[in-house]
Amino acid sequence: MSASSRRFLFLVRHSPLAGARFRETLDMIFTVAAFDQWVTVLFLDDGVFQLVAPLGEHSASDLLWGPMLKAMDFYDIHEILVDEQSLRLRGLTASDLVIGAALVAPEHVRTLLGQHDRLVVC
Amino acid sequence: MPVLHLLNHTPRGSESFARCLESMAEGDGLLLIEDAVYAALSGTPSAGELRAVAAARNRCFVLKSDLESRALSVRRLAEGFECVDFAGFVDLVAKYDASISWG
Amino acid sequence: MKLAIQINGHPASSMAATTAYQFIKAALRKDHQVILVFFYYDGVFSRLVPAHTEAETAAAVAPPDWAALVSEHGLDLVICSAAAERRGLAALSPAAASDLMRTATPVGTFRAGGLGQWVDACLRCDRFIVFAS
Amino acid sequence: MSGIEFTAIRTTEQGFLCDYNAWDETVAQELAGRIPLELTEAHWEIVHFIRGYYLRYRHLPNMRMFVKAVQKNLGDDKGNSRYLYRLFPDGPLKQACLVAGLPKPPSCL
Repeated sequence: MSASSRRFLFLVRHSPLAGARFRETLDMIFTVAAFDQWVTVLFLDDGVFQLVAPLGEHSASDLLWGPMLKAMDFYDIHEILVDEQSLRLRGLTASDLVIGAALVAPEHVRTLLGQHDRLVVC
Repeated sequence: MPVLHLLNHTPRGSESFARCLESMAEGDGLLLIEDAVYAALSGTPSAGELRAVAAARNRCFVLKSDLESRALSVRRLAEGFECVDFAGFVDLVAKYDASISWG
Repeated sequence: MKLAIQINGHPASSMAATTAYQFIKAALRKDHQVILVFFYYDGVFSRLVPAHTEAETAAAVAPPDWAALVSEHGLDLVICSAAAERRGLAALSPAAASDLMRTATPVGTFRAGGLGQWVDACLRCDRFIVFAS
Repeated sequence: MSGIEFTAIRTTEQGFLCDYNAWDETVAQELAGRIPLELTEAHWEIVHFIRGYYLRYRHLPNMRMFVKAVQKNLGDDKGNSRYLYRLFPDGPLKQACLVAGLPKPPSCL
């Protein structure tokens, strides 16, 4: 086991269909969680599109990322935040989201950065 | 915990620049590398925005070799920016508690 | 100071690897320790970019010479094998090393690894720094 | 099992089932036999777990996540690499996915 524990903040800023990027970002997040580290995931800018609920079973969106996001809960990642302003600028509201996420104000991002020691923009 | 923010793209065509400025807390530092050095040129709107951030007691740094490799002399930097070399870059990483690369 | 480095950019379309390389050299000159250089996302292509032509090497920004860093400083350069495979790059096992790979970087410069090593380095280092695409 | 049934199972060069839907326990036995690996109750538990995980989350874990996932669902006794390597000596994640009819996890060489 590693000596110390760290607080990881993942800032997800890319839209979901940017190639393998989303899958690889989730793999980073899940692996850190599997090491029993503190993990906060913040969706902002185009990253908020990743949380849009799929159209329904058997739709392309459902198969692509909806189920993988649900694995967040499986790995005990409960600090899931969404930048409210990013949502608003994209015509989205909390009811569009596939998983429960807390809305945060842009000023809060500043505070979050200061509270974590491993900052990963994905 | 003061954070060192890294930008590596020009302020145009990406949300990273605005997002970075908005996310800077008092005491944080900003280092412009690669194409982000264009943001610090004297007379540009971006340099003005950056100076406004610097006024809130942040520090703004520019990687000197990335300026020079773009045929820009240090004299073209807007006021309020400090040049660092790679050794200075390493020192900044050590000085701040964490770094964030906005991309 | 112990450093962990992550490189995300494709070496042909991003400066990530070049900047990281200069940063690492400066850190080593200051007697800092680089415990891991992890290539992720398109950064995994770093192992495929062929030796630079003389004209390019003479340019203002020197391209990374990873093999030299490994031989002089024993750096640990880890390519994420899952990310490499998603980009159609064959497994890094010596048996699978293609001719393409051999002309690009000497075998043994990079080793195949995964996110487990990345997290481990993030936990052990004093500073973690990403070179974005 | 007859030879005709064997050839009906389409696999990749590395022995992974081409279509994860074309799986049942008989197919699993056949895939395991080709490794070769004799399946015990303990193997089935892991195989069914990883298949259920994949069908639910459409995600293939890496080894670290796999160990954690087994630990969460089946307990500390089983969620450790020593136990898993005893069952699947040539790489637990790779072999469990293979027998479970899943694609090859990208992190496996």
